Amino acid sequence: MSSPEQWTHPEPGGGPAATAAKPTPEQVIAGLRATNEGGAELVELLTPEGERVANPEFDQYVDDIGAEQLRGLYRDMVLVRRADREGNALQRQGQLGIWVPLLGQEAAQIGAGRALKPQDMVFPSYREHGVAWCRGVKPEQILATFRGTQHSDWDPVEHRFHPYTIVIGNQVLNATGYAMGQKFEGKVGNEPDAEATMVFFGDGATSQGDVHEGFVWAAVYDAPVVFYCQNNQWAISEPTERQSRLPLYQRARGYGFPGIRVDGNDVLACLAVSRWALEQCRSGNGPVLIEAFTYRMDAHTTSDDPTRYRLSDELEAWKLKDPIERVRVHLVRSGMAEQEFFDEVQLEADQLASELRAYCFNMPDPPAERIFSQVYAGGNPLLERQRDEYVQYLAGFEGGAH
Amino acid sequence: MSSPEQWTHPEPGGGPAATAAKPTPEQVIAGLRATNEGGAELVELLTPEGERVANPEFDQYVDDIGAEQLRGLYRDMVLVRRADREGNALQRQGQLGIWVPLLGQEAAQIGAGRALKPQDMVFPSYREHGVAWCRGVKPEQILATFRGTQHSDWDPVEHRFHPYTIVIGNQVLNATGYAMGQKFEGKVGNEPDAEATMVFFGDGATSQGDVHEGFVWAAVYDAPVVFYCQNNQWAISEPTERQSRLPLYQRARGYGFPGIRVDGNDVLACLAVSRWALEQCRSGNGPVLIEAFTYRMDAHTTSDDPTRYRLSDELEAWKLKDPIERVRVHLVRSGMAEQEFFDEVQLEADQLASELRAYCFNMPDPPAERIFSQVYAGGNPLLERQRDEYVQYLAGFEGGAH
Amino acid sequence: MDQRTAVTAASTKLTMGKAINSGLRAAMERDPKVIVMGEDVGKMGGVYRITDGLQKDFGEHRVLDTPLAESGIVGTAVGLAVRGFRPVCEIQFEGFIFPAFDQINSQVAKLHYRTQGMLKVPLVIRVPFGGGVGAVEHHSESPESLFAHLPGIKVVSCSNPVDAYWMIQQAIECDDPVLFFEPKRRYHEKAEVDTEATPYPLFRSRVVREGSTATLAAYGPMVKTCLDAANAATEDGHELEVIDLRTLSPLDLDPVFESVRRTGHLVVVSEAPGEVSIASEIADRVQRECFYSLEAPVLKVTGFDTPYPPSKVEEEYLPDLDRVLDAVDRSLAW
Amino acid sequence: MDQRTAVTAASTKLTMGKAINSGLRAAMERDPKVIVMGEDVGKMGGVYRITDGLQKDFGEHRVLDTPLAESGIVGTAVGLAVRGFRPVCEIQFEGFIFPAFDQINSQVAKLHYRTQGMLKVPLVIRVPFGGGVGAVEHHSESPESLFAHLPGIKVVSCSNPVDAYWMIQQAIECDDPVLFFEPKRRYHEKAEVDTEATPYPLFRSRVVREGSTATLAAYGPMVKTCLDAANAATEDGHELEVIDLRTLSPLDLDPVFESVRRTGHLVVVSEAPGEVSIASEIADRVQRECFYSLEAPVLKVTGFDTPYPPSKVEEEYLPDLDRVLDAVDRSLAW
Ligand SMILES: Cc1ncc(C[n+]2csc(CCOP(=O)(O)OP(=O)(O)O)c2C)c(N)n1
Ligand SMILES: Cc1ncc(C[n+]2csc(CCOP(=O)(O)OP(=O)(O)O)c2C)c(N)n1
Ligand SMILES: [Mg+2]
Ligand SMILES: [Mg+2]
Repeated sequence: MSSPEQWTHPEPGGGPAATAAKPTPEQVIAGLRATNEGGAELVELLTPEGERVANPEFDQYVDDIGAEQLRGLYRDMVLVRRADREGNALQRQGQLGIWVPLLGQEAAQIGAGRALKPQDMVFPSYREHGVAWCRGVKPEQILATFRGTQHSDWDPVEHRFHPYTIVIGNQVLNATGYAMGQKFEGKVGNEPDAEATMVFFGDGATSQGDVHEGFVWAAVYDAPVVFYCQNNQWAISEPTERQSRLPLYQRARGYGFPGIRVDGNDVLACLAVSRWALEQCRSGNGPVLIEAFTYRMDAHTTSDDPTRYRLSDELEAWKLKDPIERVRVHLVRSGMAEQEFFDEVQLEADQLASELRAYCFNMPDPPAERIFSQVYAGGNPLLERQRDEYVQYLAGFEGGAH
Repeated sequence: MSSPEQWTHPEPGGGPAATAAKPTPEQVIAGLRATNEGGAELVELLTPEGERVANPEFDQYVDDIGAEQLRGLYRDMVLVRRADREGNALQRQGQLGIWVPLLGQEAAQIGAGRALKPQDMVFPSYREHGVAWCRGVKPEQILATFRGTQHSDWDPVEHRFHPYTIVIGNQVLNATGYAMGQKFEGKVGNEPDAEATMVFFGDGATSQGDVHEGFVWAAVYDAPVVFYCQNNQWAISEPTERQSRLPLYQRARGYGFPGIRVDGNDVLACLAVSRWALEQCRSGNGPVLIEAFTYRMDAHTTSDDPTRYRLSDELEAWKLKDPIERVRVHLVRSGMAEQEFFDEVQLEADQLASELRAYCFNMPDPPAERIFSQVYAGGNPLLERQRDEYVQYLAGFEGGAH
Repeated sequence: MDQRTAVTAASTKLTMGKAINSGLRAAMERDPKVIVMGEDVGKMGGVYRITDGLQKDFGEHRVLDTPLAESGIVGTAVGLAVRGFRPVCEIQFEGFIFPAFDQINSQVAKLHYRTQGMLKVPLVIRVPFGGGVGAVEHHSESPESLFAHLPGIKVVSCSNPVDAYWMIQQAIECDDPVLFFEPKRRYHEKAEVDTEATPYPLFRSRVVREGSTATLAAYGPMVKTCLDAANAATEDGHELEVIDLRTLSPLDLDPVFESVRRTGHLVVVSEAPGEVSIASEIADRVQRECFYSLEAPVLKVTGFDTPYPPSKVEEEYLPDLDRVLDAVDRSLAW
Repeated sequence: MDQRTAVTAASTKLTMGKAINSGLRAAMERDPKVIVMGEDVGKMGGVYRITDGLQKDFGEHRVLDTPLAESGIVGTAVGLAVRGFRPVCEIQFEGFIFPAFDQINSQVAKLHYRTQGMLKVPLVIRVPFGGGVGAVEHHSESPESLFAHLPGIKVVSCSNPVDAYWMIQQAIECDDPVLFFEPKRRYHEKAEVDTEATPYPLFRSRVVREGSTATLAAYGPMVKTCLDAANAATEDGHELEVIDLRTLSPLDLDPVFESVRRTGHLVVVSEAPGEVSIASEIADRVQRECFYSLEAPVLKVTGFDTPYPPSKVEEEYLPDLDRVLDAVDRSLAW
């Protein structure tokens, strides 16, 4: 891939040389979009055609990934996709208020998720069902948020997986603080229990002040945090060029820590780059920014209609780069898996989906008292009175008083 | 000056090569502080010793600056320094609630201020008395803010100089929006009346989310705005390394517009670089980030005691780079000014100071009604009632009712 | 008299959402300095389609799909307003207005005062707000009380398509910054809108149903709830007067005082948490202005003082007809 | 009984600023997870010297001079709190809390609720607030009402050195997030602080002067003003009861109700703009709880509903002894 310096401003310092170097909008978009030209700018280990390409720098980070492990990654992706599709279907059937699909981002999420060690901490955005899966959060546990029975339903401490954060960018600062805490507690270094934090956010999020402040803090405190930006090309209806002139991984340049772009549809590359980045952080060489270059194959959420703002051509082009398909082809071609395996995974996926479905249909609504509980750890007498009065008011209906 | 890449992370993309490239704190500080090594990283046209050094790129931007113009710049700096010292003294005498000194930043401000055309717009922070001077705002008009008779006292439309902004970073977004407006109105291009906006902020401000968002917006909308960061080495008690690992002008790298570091104590270089940057913006090639590398010679404000947090050595070292002294030496050495000129300027400065003083002593307090006026352009009946009741209440005292 | 029932030549049946859209369009046609900005407001026309078609018709320089950051939206709008534009910012959901709080408090609200009136900041911030739409967190809140506490800005909320159509235009014409709260769960309610009628003034509240038993004061989404409650109350022989506050800052309480002096009973209804809220302010003013007329204390029916709950229990959280009538009963029985 | 007068072996005369400093120190000594963070809090010890000496004694990892951004301060503190720390953030002046508003509203206040209690956010945000110090814009405001409207956080304010010493420690020990408002113009007031006394509970208001003619309720900087007014009122034969609210969210109004039932008159005093404020909330609650006891409506004496004015007129803006007494007179004459 050609250097972005050719189409945007050259490196600073040259002063007047910048004149007339201003890119045309078309050039900006081309630069932001360019992904499959390969080269140093984009780390890719498995091509869309399922071919394993050598990478002298990153191969070492996946040299333990044999046939079994690769089948495992395949299985992960198939299962999370299936759960995702089921979530979507459940919403269509009125079982969920909304669903936020991960379709197309399976590799970006499983690659990152499987790079994490148990002791690492994760701060997701709201689309990280694949990362949740890797943290042992069951797809069922995610339903509550979207069905509206709870805001969040897993134990963030047990899973070391923070609740979903919907306010764009907030979690980047929270994660940075957490990582500072890891460092302050001496958990950064060469011990095997060294820790890191990984925080997920989107391309749109990069514009938020909080994300910037997270970068500033992390740089100043050498916080062991991997900033994992899934650039799925869209922030609802807005393409990346509404947020930046430059490829997003280059944002790191201004802060003095590494930024790297990885093929987000290549699970192996995402695994390798994430492992590298996490290792950097655990050993005290953080932070690191990863831009996983991927695509949101479905709508932003089930409330969204992407045909209003993007062409189906784009979707068709990205289908050819499907994250699951390339692993399947690779497994077949290299003889690492037989049809039987694929059938098994398919079966498992069907099983998972039907369990998820059954679980969803049986989810009880929370009691009205949920409104009042866990607002304060230490209680609040006014609120308790409010609750009591309301419970009493409700009781009035039962007695037919109203 | 050696490339900062030698002491911090290398350019992104190289992946693992970043390992162990982490700079030591000492290296970070050395990198942030390095200024007088010259070279491409710092634009300097007039050395601290008053020597004019040729600069193939920027000389063209000051080729109209002959003896008379240079004497003018000298005069500007002496006068604003004198007004500044008088402000400080007035505060010490209890005439002002607080004073925010510009001492040491005269070149950075006069260089930028004199690069502006009348049609350009300026958004200052709170220390830009020198820029105010260039915009035709009299030192007297600044006193109101610090005496507490008004929040702001000049007409921002007449002077094209926005009120001071105290909330760190806010004005960067406001300026960016203004610049977008200039562009939307077709005021960007090669016409002689093309406009640009210049916004001032400090090294500490670069950490604020608003400054980042200003950078994002300006890049996305090609806004004709010059981000002028006066890095005076301190944000109250915090040195630059509490805000960044990298020299601040390099922040621009991540956004895709030029960033440049200029010797902020060199009025000629500040003028040249500002003219270049403004021209870029007026002609549609904005935004641009300028880091004027300078030093806050006095306390943060009159409420501050810098001996608590910085060594006097540092101050002494910077005294040798005084922005006024180097111009004086240059004027003398090159025969561009006689003693008579310096005496005249001195006299003028004394005159200015005594007028300022007299003005200050005669400033009337605002009436109590000021509290209620100009809260809303369209009025507010509740507030009017509040005012009337209060006026009536006050009248009660006059009548001896209380 | 009531615009919502008059049907004339210029009258069309519009949803509230479409009425705001038409109002925006009318304002943009009238004044080229009116621009619309926010996330997804352009090509997509906004997540609620309130800005539908505007970019297509007015171009990308008048309808801006901005980067994703609310401080940026409002902060640049301030600069544009100072430059002479009249920006209409959309905050996608009320829960995302908070990153812009600093710009709203420190610049939007204060620039006019700070400059002794030399600068005006004629911008509008549109905020879809309130619950009842089965949404996830941060999409159902009612933060308007926070803004009503800030001097220097004006805060209004519409409750029906007719007001929506006019109030958005009046807000844009206003030289003060206006926060415009749109009750998102009423976006689909329809009414006849006569685009040639004489609009009711922006900063005035309004009796929308007359009555003598007790007074209900509400705004935005709760006006309909109160009207429904008033209808139901007739069964018990109660005639409830309903006042649509419309303007939340400054409050226009004269019609409320007048009503309370007649009825002696007031219930203030709002979805927002009740503590330190607009409802508290109304109670405070009424107890002072109508001290000798009140036959019972002012009662509030509000959201509870908790974060907005999961949507499966939101119907319990939100004031409804029953809770309003219960409060009326309690007031009458005081 | 009253800690402010008891002098024991462990008693020292401290300014309020120094009392907070001592309280912070005590908390840091007791619990290694307590850390202090903010702008200039380290080497310099804060612009008001409240954190003086702490970095020197506890090190840079427990007293952090942070980058200059308030959302960053609070947002990273949330992460640290989730990790098990107990961060005490300093916001340099109340006017600069707004960039952190989003983190406070969306994360600090809601994480516990959102996770069904699985996460706690035990952080303290210290905010020097209020006027009367002759400062420039943004350095004299009273934004506490905004935070009292947000469910999920607690809000307190101290009015004297004894409370300051204890309340800061209690706030740090509290498992809920606490906004701690410090009346900056009282930083230099002195009192005997007995560091071995049994502290008064944090979330409780307190009668600080007994009286029977009328009741004054205030917090933070206005408590002294009310005490002065009460002293002056004795000349007219009035015995004013003064209640220091101390906790603003949740409010502890039982002592106020009890008092109003005796006196029949209440004046609430606060520097903040009065509209949609804590003072409004108190008036609302009292008119409901004490409906039959009130001989006059609850009156508010507050800052005006304007941006904070230039300091040369701030003494006119701020409630003072005369305005308080004028309100008492109006109440008594109702
Ligand atoms: C502060 C804030 N503003 C607006 C929104 C509404 N919103 C939800 S998702 C979204 C787009 C996010 O895009 P991106 O960061 O690229 O993440 P993606 O959804 O593509 O994963 C927006 C604008 C929000 N949740 N938070
Ligand atoms: C949002 C905000 N936070 C904190 C402050 C308090 N404050 C005033 S000036 C200052 C330091 C600013 O440093 P810098 O940006 O380097 O500008 P300088 O004062 O050095 O010119 C701080 C923290 C403020 N004014 N605004
Ligand atoms: Mg995206
Ligand atoms: Mg500085």
